[in-house]
Amino acid sequence: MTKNNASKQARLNSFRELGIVAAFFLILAVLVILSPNSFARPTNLINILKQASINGILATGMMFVIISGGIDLSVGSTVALAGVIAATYAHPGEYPLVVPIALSMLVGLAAGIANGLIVAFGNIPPFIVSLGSMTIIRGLALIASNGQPVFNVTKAFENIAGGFVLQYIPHLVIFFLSVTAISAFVLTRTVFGRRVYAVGGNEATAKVSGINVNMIKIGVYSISGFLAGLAGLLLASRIVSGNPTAGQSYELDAIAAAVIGGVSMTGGAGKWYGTVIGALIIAVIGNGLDILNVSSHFQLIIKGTIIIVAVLLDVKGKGNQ
Amino acid sequence: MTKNNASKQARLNSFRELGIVAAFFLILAVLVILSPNSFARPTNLINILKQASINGILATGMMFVIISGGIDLSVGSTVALAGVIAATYAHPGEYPLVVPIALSMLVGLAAGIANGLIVAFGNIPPFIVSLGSMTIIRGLALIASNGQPVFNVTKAFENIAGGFVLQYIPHLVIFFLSVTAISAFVLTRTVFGRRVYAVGGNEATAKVSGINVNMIKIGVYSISGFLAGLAGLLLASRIVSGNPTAGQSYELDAIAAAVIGGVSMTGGAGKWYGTVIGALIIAVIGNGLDILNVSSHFQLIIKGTIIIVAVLLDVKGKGNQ
Amino acid sequence: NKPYAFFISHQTNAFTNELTTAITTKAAELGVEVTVYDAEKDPAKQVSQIETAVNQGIAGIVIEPVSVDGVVPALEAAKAAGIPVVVVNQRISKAEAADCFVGVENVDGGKLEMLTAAEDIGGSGNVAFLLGPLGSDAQIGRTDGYYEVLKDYPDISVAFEQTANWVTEEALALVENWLQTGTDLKAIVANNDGMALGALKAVEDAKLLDQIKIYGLDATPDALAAVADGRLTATISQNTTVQGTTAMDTVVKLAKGEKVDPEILVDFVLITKDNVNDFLQ
Amino acid sequence: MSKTILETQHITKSFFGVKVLDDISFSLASGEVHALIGENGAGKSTLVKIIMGIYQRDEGRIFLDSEEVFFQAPRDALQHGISIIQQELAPIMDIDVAEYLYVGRELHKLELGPLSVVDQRRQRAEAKALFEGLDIDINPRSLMRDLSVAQMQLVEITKAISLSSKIIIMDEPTSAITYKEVETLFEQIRKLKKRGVGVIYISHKMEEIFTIADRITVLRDGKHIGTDLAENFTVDKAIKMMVGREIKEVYPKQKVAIGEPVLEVQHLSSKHQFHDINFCLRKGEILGIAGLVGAGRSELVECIFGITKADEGRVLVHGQAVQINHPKTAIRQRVALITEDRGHTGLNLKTSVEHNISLAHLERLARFGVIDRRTEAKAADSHINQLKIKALSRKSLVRSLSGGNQQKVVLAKWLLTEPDIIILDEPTRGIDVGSKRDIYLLMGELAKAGKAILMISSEIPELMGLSDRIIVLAAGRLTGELPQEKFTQEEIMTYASKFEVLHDEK
Ligand SMILES: Nc1ncnc2c1ncn2[C@@H]1O[C@H](COP(=O)(O)OP(=O)(O)OP(=O)(O)O)[C@@H](O)[C@H]1O
Ligand SMILES: Nc1ncnc2c1ncn2[C@@H]1O[C@H](COP(=O)(O)OP(=O)(O)OP(=O)(O)O)[C@@H](O)[C@H]1O
Ligand SMILES: O[C@@H]1[C@@H](O)[C@H](O)OC[C@H]1O
Ligand SMILES: [Mg+2]
Ligand SMILES: [Mg+2]
Repeated sequence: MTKNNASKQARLNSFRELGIVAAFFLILAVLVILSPNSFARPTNLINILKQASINGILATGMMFVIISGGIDLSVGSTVALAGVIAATYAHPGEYPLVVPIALSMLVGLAAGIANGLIVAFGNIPPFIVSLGSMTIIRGLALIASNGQPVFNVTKAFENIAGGFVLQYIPHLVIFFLSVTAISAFVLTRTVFGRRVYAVGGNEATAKVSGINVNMIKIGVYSISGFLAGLAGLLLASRIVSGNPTAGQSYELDAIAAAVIGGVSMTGGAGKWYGTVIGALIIAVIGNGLDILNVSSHFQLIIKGTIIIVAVLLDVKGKGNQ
Repeated sequence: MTKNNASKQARLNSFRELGIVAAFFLILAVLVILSPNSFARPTNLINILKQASINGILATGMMFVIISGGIDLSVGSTVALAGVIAATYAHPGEYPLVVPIALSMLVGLAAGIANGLIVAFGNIPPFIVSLGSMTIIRGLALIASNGQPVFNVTKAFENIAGGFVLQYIPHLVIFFLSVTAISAFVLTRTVFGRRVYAVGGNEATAKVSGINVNMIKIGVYSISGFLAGLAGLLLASRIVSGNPTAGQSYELDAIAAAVIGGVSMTGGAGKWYGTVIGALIIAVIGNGLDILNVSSHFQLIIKGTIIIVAVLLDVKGKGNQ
Repeated sequence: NKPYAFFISHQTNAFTNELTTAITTKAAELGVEVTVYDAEKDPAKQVSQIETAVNQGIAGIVIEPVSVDGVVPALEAAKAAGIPVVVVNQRISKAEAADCFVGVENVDGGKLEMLTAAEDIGGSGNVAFLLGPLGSDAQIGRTDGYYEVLKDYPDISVAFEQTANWVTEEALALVENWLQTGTDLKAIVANNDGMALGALKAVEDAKLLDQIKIYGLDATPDALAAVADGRLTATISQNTTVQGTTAMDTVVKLAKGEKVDPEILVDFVLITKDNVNDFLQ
Repeated sequence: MSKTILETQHITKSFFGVKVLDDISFSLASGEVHALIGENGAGKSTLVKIIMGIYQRDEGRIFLDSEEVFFQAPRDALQHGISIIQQELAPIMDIDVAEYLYVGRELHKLELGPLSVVDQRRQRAEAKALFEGLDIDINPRSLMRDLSVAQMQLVEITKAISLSSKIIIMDEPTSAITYKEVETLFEQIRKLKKRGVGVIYISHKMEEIFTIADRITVLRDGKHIGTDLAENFTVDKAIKMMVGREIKEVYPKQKVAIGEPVLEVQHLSSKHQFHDINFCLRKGEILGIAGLVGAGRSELVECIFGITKADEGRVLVHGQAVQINHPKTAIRQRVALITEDRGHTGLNLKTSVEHNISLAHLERLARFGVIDRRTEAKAADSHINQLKIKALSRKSLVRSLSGGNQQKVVLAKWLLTEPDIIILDEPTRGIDVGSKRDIYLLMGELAKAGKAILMISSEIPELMGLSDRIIVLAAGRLTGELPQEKFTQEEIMTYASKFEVLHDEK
């Protein structure tokens, strides 16, 4: 009520979300101690950011969908389809660079709109819609590429993800940061963003409050699809080819990043920076364990444990308020 | 409300669930027309039942979990781990048959109990818990098998899934039917089953009504884990080896079967026979498309479409009431 | 005294395990250290791992690539940094990005497998193909090999051809379904042993083993056992251990500044009941 | 005096460092109805939730039959013979009524622990008998989801009564039901008393308190203000203790000039819900809608607001026929609807007070789709102050507010949209006397400012005290219209019970 109280409450609220940030720094600290010379190098830190980028971009789209109360399992397949399409139009001497760029994002957007329309007007559980479209889109990627990687792309195309800004900062990181910044703005500042929370929080209330719930749903799946298209473009550029089997189970990583970061699977709650932290945690664990030369089978055990423990710390942190 | 209205409502309720059954028969009819000589043979119908069995068993466990408001992503990995353990103890001349059988189910049960304990007492979203345990259990399966299939098992072991009753009915089908019958009974008739619905419907209210919500949660994950252990045993027997990479993405099929059959992802609602129909639909589509020799890329497109359309028919059927 | 890095596409089957073991054993023998990076079948992940390793500073790279072109820029960068690169088993799309390729010619493996099958069934009848994940180098090469052989056998027709993604249980269900159509199959030719064993189970269950011959590739221990029992007609070894030891050996030579051939090919070996005993351990 | 069965001593409880219960001692005797009263947010629900084991106390002790108890979960309280009707209705939607009644204490055929077989037939039969005994018309086989709010509350009452507890806590049990059912409830409470059951009764309805309570305890701001026998209280005294000041004249009706029609409803029908409804609402007018539970009042206003579609008929706003098929159209026409079920259609419980208040008004708080957060904050704060919403701040989660304060948030949300036509469905559900008066005053102000108000209420005195005119619905039909001079309770009840059974129009 008073200004004082408001800022106190605000501090309380944001402190609550800090659990996972603390968990993140804990993980960092452990890795720095275990591998001071390798892990903590500036170049390796940039490397981690780069490795977090594609998942981070997908997770951002996923965050919108999950906050609205949905789920999008189709992003991994969309990454593959968009990548295949991008590479197909990126052969040297054929089309200007803008063509593969535009097409891949349009393909993603189209997939997203289709998901959104079916979820909104078909009234089908999003899990089923996107499970179906995940399968369909994977089929399309295989058909579009005739089941084989599409390679022989231009240097300029390779440079989309592979280039650097100011010599040190990879384009991928710039893309990640830009997507994050724009998404954070849309989610926290705009009418649309606010309505995404409202729809996920209580759909009936949202409708009675004059919100066109269907439009919001179509909106979030479009964002997710669009960003999956972008991620597909970036992945194709990064692996200098369009691979129809790429992006498998990327949806799980994207969901994991969002949920580790505190986005509620039942919708209505979640913060953009939580999702960023979630994506970073996943990348850091992968990078750290590789550097420590942990055998890949043990890596699985450690990764799974860290994910659970990180969220446990987060939950317990909140509970102690 | 008058009496008349009430019984009308009851009839409506059970009619509502018929949509997906109708969709199922529609799919059957189409396949019979397209491939009268192969698809509709009795031996093929038994074949379909057989192919639906392992997913059907997993889907039954998943159904308990989803109705309770949770999700279990770890079943695919548990299938692998249980299978590896079973095969390891099924080499000729080493242990009696009961050892691999008991061990695989115990392993599954242990995984389930662990999931349940963490979900219940850690208060962590089930998606995260089971994503973590999915990764951990896969790691354990790889370590236990040293990353390779475990082969050289006894005939008796092979016979667990591979044998027949009355010459024609595969053991697998008997397992599927028994699991279904027992689960249907537990879910619809027993105190435990009814409380699973209550917990998924409204956890807080279930708690205020005196239900030990944690016990119910541990119960459903235990069932899911136990059945995943059984499924792992059956799969190992079926492929005559324990494979650490087996069961990948089985969790998605199991969830799909349950949700296609009308189990609500938000918990609290779902029928056992819906799940059976869901598992059958998935098996029928796979079988039909293989028989029609549809190219695998197109199979993906058709499968995805059928899943969405089947559920769409179901939803629209309900909507028209 | 920097370590070497070995990048492998995954570590979840007998083939990749054998390759890894060969490399680590050879490294120990040579008295060098090697770090193993498992990409879990994700091409982007492998690229990240190469970047991470190069960033850490390494003496040399042996890589079994997930994707034949995806790793090229990363390898070029490594080479530019003066790190020797040996590609093992699967070719990359730009040979110059590596100093040496050690491996097999997948087309030849497919040819050998198909030729054996074609001869066994007397040059006519229906066959079915079980393919690896579409688009993988091994799937493409081996399948191309099948079709090259079929050019000489006009009376053999391909009744079914489908991917089972290297997965035994997928192959099993697929073949069960094919058999329901009553098609008179003479042979099932699989891109690898894992799938061949699934096919074997389906055929045995249908009591058709006396009519249908089954072929695999990789010479995994369970496949060898099945060949010895006379159930699997043949498998093909790609001399995995030789590939691994050669690759490790080569990269160390390169690091010492020695010259090596840009391509070292290892032969496939056909394994049937007749010679299986030489391979059983 | 009969023996004390429950006693709490020095109970203290804080949320986020704010003390909401401060040293509360309270007792209940067998056969006693002990009323707990106080303003919204006084701590009534928190106290009973602690007794029930839903919340854990920070300090203090609880004794049951002179023995100290420590309830970790409601299960423990239930086992000790305590049951509760919770203020916020939160039923389990996808099970049937009979199952809901017996959830957690299922009737078995076969004793096998958790695998005991539930005797569903007996549960249904028992449920039917229970409803018949209470003269409640609900089918045990209906899904909970298909019940109206009022019916759900009746089910909750039935459930609590059927538990054969020694202590029953009723936290605003009558907020959604009408006279007839309240009477039935009181009859039951009297029967329970004879059996020695103790009842803790929480309500904001003073008539109810003075009808049923033996003793009254007043809380204010988490503090114990006083406890005494009901006969030593008067309404004025109770209110003064609750609010800390005098409140006179319960229904402050203002004289307002009534203008031209702003909302006209013509031949509006919706299958099975309401039939051929005609009425007209004018500028400056407060029009009341009376009816019994299930009369179809809520359905009617939801249809006018575009939440559901009408089968026939039309709606005119300012003399123009408008097609309202989504609430957003209604909002654009400057219509507001405060729905009766705040949990399901009023609030987004997952977010803050501020974001709830601005939800229906975002477009006008934004430029180019970007929300002006300063204006938003100001608007939220001013409504929090105007309606005296008791919250730590506008950033508090609405979930953490007391029931009555949540209801005020819904009101604030709709007032912010600056509507010309305000439809209120049970607007004072769960609101304390002081705030009720504030709301009544506010309604008067709004009417004076030329707004038109349509109000559904199950509290007939409230309806009579505020309305310029009352229309009455019975079984989905408009059965009567009364001008202010003809308002009597009897008249309204007569029209409300004038059932011409709504035939299925095919
Ligand atoms: N879970 C919670 N978290 C934070 N604050 C809470 C919580 N529950 C209650 N409060 C606060 O405790 C105070 C007392 O609330 P309580 O619900 O007990 O009031 P009440 O007397 O029942 O009011 P009403 O008449 O409106 O129902 C309020 O200020 C409320 O905001
Ligand atoms: N979700 C629903 N599904 C089916 N019927 C319903 C539903 N909700 C309400 N009804 C029925 O519609 C009719 C009117 O409902 P309701 O009780 O809300 O009327 P009301 O006049 O608004 O009364 P109240 O004072 O309880 O708000 C009743 O017969 C009720 O059973
Ligand atoms: O079995 C396969 C092997 O034959 C191939 O060479 O690489 C991938 C493996 O999974
Ligand atoms: Mg209260
Ligand atoms: Mg109503």
